[in-house]
Amino acid sequence: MNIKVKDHNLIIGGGILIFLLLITGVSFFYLPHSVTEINTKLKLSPPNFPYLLGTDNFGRDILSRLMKGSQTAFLVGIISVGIGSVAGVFLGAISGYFGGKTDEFIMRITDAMMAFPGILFALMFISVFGVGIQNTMVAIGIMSIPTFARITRSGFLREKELEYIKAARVRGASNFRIIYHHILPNVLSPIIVAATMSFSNAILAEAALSYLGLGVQAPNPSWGRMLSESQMYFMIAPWYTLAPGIMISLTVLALNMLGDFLRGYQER
Amino acid sequence: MTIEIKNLNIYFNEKTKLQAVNNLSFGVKKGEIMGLVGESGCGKSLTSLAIMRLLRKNASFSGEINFLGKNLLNLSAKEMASLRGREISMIFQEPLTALNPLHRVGKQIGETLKIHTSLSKKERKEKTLELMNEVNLKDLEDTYKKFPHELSGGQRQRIVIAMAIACEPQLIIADEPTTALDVSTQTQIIDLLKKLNNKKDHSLLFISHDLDLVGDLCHRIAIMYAGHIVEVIDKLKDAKHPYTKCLLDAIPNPLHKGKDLYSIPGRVPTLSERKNGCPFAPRCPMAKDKCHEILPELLEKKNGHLVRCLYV
Amino acid sequence: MIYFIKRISIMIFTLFLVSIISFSVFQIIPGDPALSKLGIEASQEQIDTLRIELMLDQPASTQYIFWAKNILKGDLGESIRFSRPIKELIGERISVTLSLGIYAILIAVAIGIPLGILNAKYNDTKFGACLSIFSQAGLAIPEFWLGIIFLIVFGIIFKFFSLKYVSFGDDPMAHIGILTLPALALAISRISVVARHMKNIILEEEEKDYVRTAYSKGLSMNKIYIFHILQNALIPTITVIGMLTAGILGGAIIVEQVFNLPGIGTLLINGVTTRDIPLVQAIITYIASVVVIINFLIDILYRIIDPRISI
Amino acid sequence: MKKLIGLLAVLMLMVSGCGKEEKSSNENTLKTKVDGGELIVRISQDMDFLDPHKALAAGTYEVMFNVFEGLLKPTHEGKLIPAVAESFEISKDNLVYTFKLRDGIKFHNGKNVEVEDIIFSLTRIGGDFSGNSVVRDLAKNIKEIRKIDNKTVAIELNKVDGTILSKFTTAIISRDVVDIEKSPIGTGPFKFIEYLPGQKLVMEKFKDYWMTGVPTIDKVEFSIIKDEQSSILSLQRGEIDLYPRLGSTHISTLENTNNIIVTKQNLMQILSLNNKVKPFDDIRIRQAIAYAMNSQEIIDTLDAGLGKSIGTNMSPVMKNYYNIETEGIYTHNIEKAKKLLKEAGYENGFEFTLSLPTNYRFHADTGVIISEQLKKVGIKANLVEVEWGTWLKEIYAGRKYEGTVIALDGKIEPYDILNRYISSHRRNFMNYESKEYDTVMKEITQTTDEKIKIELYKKAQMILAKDIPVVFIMAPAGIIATNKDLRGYTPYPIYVQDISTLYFVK
Repeated sequence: MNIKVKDHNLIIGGGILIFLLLITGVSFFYLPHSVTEINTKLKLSPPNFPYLLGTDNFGRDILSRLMKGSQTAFLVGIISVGIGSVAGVFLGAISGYFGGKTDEFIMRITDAMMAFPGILFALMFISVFGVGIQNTMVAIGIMSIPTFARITRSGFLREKELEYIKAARVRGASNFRIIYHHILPNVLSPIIVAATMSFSNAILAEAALSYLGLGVQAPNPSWGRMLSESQMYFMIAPWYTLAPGIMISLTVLALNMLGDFLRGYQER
Repeated sequence: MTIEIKNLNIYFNEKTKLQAVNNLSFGVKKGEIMGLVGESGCGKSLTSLAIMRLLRKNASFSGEINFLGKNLLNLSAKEMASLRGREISMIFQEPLTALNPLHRVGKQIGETLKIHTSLSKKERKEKTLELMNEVNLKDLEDTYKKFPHELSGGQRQRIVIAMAIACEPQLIIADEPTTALDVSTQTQIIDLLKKLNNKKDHSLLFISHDLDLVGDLCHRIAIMYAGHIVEVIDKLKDAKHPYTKCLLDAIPNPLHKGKDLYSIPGRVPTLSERKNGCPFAPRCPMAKDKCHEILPELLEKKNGHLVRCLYV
Repeated sequence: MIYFIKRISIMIFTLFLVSIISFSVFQIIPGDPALSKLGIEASQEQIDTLRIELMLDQPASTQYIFWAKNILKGDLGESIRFSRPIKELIGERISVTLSLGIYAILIAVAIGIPLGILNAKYNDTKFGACLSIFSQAGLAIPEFWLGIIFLIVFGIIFKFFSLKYVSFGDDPMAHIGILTLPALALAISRISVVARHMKNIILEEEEKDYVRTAYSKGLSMNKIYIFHILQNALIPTITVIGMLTAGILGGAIIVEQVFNLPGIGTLLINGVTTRDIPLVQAIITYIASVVVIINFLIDILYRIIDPRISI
Repeated sequence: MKKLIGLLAVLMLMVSGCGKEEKSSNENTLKTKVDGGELIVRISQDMDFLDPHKALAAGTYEVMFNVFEGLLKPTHEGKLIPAVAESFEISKDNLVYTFKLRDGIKFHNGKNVEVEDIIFSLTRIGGDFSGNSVVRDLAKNIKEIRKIDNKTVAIELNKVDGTILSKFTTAIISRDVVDIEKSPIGTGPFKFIEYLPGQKLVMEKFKDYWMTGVPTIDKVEFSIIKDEQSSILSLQRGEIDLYPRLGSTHISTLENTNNIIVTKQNLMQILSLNNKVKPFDDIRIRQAIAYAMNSQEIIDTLDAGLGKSIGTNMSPVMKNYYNIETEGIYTHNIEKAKKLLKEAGYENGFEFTLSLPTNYRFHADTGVIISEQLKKVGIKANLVEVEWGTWLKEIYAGRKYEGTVIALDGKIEPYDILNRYISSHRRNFMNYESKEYDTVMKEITQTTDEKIKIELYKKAQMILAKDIPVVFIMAPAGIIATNKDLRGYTPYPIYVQDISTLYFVK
């Protein structure tokens, strides 16, 4: 198959993602150094042999914290996309398929939720239910519900009018069966594209929340937390802040490129 | 001859190189209405786009299109642009989408004049109103200001025609101009085209899939099948080529009342399925073995009547 | 006209919903505003008297009705932390957030649209591929990190931009100078969004018939782009800009924190940590209503510009 | 009269000299003093109230110290000198304090200060003026305020209180200022100009300030910057001249662009363990934790080795009152810690939640190090970051916590530093109860004889050191960064920035 230029998204995006998944995979079995062990003498040392990416202000190895952090990043991504997509698609399906009052009601709620900038919503949610990785994931998940609902609803509105649905109804298929069996598969591809996008948004949101001090709890490492903690040492230890920053940007870039490829693929 | 096409070939290079039109040759005389007929996918629209050099990026072509002493296929983009609208113009099938939805129709007609003439704004408006009148549009001042979506299909097609004739071009190409219109508007538009052709001496290349329509309107008709011209005749009734005859039989007419309608067996081969030999052979009722091997020449039977068939 | 009225009623209902959400969220937050205000030293009875003064001991419903009535009257109540009318506080600082937001949107549009056009024009070429990677990269970098890097690179190392906030009134040029860096940090990710939408819209428009008609009239490629394709592409772009507002305001909260700009973002974060409930509710409702109103205006603007749709 | 001067001399002797070691780097003497100039000071919090009698937050007093003055005024040596009052006498039975008004002292609006203003101010803190909820401790103990003549006023107390003197620093304001919140007029070296919440508070030099030759700076802007990162950057860009309470991590970055002044702070960082919660009610557990913790490692990691580990709730800054023997009782010793854990029946350790306030990065990081150190003896400390509003309500007021890390700031009066540990004290969030400690603290208030008070203070500190209701970590170093050309910074043992002694050089 001759990979044409349009497929650069797949090659580069996929490549980076595989590299990151590799790191995460390895991190489950082997970490160069303990993630929490403190040794003050090695505080903020530049990248050298035992500590490939240098050490942070507690003398902990940055590379192993990044690898452990990748677990948190993907965990946050997967669970928040999970929550967002399941709830969002469910709401979108109902409002798209049944229309009328339910559609109006659900759409107004999503409007209201969309009115809050994402960060604001998470801020409120976490101030109420307290900080911690679970709440961060749920907050980011809820933040992505409106986008999924919107995409699913427009997909359902489009598919609902088509003949094959009328045919299914004529054959006496129940509403649930029509939604689940007939319409959903056809609406799936824009949802998958949205899923990759909201996965990358989840990682960005976790970083932003950690910057505001609301994200994942010490001492377990998360990229966002490392980024916000390291910014103070930008002048004396630039490698400390560059490492998490680059990891976040690479992951988000890879996911966005895959999203674009899928979007291109979906239209073809 | 206003325009003469010699062995025009058009290829699509997707995964592999496919030939859509193969060495097409025909000419249109000055003031003549030439019909180009064929089922969809036979390459007739492609030919018109080739003449206007508006083919997609992934299409390539060879051969010659001589028009006003120049081979259009070798012209630079700039030279071609100066010809378009001034010497050759085109009328499209879908009047609904052919006009820019955001500009008023009068202005869109004026735009052609603006490019090719040095008329002042006021003069351009007068000329536009004149053109609109020529194409039988009513309450001109009011329609001038309207947007495309505020006009009916027929009115919109008249606007497109007005645009086409604005600079008195030598050749107008009409690519199925009436297919999207209802029957009554269709006849009005055809009469309009006929009237315009008589009044002015431009030649008209009329592309359609409707044999009846072409029969009344055109002085000469070329029938295309799978990228080749199979027959060129003046009157449909003295058609010789089996494919033309089959097409004529397929037209429902009161004489054959009670008999079931004839339809040609099989279907039009796609670009990749085309083999050598006569393109119509697989579906031709008179097909012999030789038909499958050699591609017949387009030979002249009687003055101007050309046929591409071994056994006619 | 009926569409107009329907849209307004929807908008009002959404705003009502927004106020309910923002009010109820802060009722169940742990932490006591009076204690946060008076700090460690205050005695219990000093705190209790302040709580009564601020009606904090009333049931939530009475507080909401009291608050909603005031909002309709335009009185946003008094901030606990700063013991000053909230309207005044927001009034002083809203200009910072708004000028930051508008500045960011302008940059995003000014760079996003041409980038989108270039992306569309060189879509299948090597250069096009690099362009699209570049524009995607913008989306990938977290705003606050970008802000910090700008702050340090342009603020400290090159000393281009001063960081001392100067209000528009005192010195407009310096005001714009100061907002450039934060606006850039905020705009970079929006540039990619605008560019991507622009590219897709242009690719769509290129296929349309009226473009072929324009070619057949003898127009040159550039003229066709400017007069025909871009105009038709601009209408959907307005909705894209509308979508940006929520994101921009969210981003502004963070960027203001990084650049220490006295906008309502920093005020909000301050309010949340010191449990200044009336202030936070007012700001959240304010931001949400700005987003809802802007989307409403964009929707109306969309209808006015596009002749095909009658209001 | 003789008694008065004797008392003053003794006071001077006892609380003399603290925090004056100014180790400012690269000081060159070529530069000459410049008159006037505009100073920008970075502070991190907003004012709670501008009205001095309502304001309670430490951050407000730090700034408004330059605007308002009381009858007496604290100095950088922790002494009390007369300000609005020229001198004062205490009656033999220690019940009547007579103050003589300094003649010629003016308010910022140019009006002379009169005895009626003093009476107005001292009655105002009794809480009887309109709608104010704040009743000060001093007011509770005032029986009567009498005007003797146009120059003197006498204040009679209900009962003797050796520690009351420091309360006379309460601000004296003019009786005919309608709204003190809008126009805070006092007698201090600087006059209030404007306050933009979240942005800045501006004040300018008060020309006819009673103390001659002071202040030199013309205009002061307290710039409120919450985010540490951007304030450091503004400092490097020279847009901030004075940056108190700098994090030790930034010393190396700022060394060449600014002067760094390192002093001892009157601040005690503690690991507070809730004495009412199992297993912290058992003293052996608290002792084990004290042995397991290595405060020197925390000081080296987080305070660049400049802080000083302490054994009790008193900073060495309070020279004369500080009990030196309390140092080194619980030095870092893993075996002792394990032995104590075994004795207390927690052979293989236990788990507890260590709540850390999010807005103090210093304490949160300390918590991280402590949890690592405790792992070595099998104690698992689960870190939970708590937002400041919640910390105040749930932990500080509600006492619903197991362990937390916080710092307690010192006061002029040693009694105010140690009274927190009295069983009945409203802010004893450690839930520490010791009859012996309560009686010692009670005796202190009975006497005004300094020698006895010092002995009692030292005894109280020793009880705390032995009982260790909380594990005392360190007295963090006070690090201040200033503009290269700023001189005359005088660190105070209390949470105050005295601008009057500052001047620029060129």
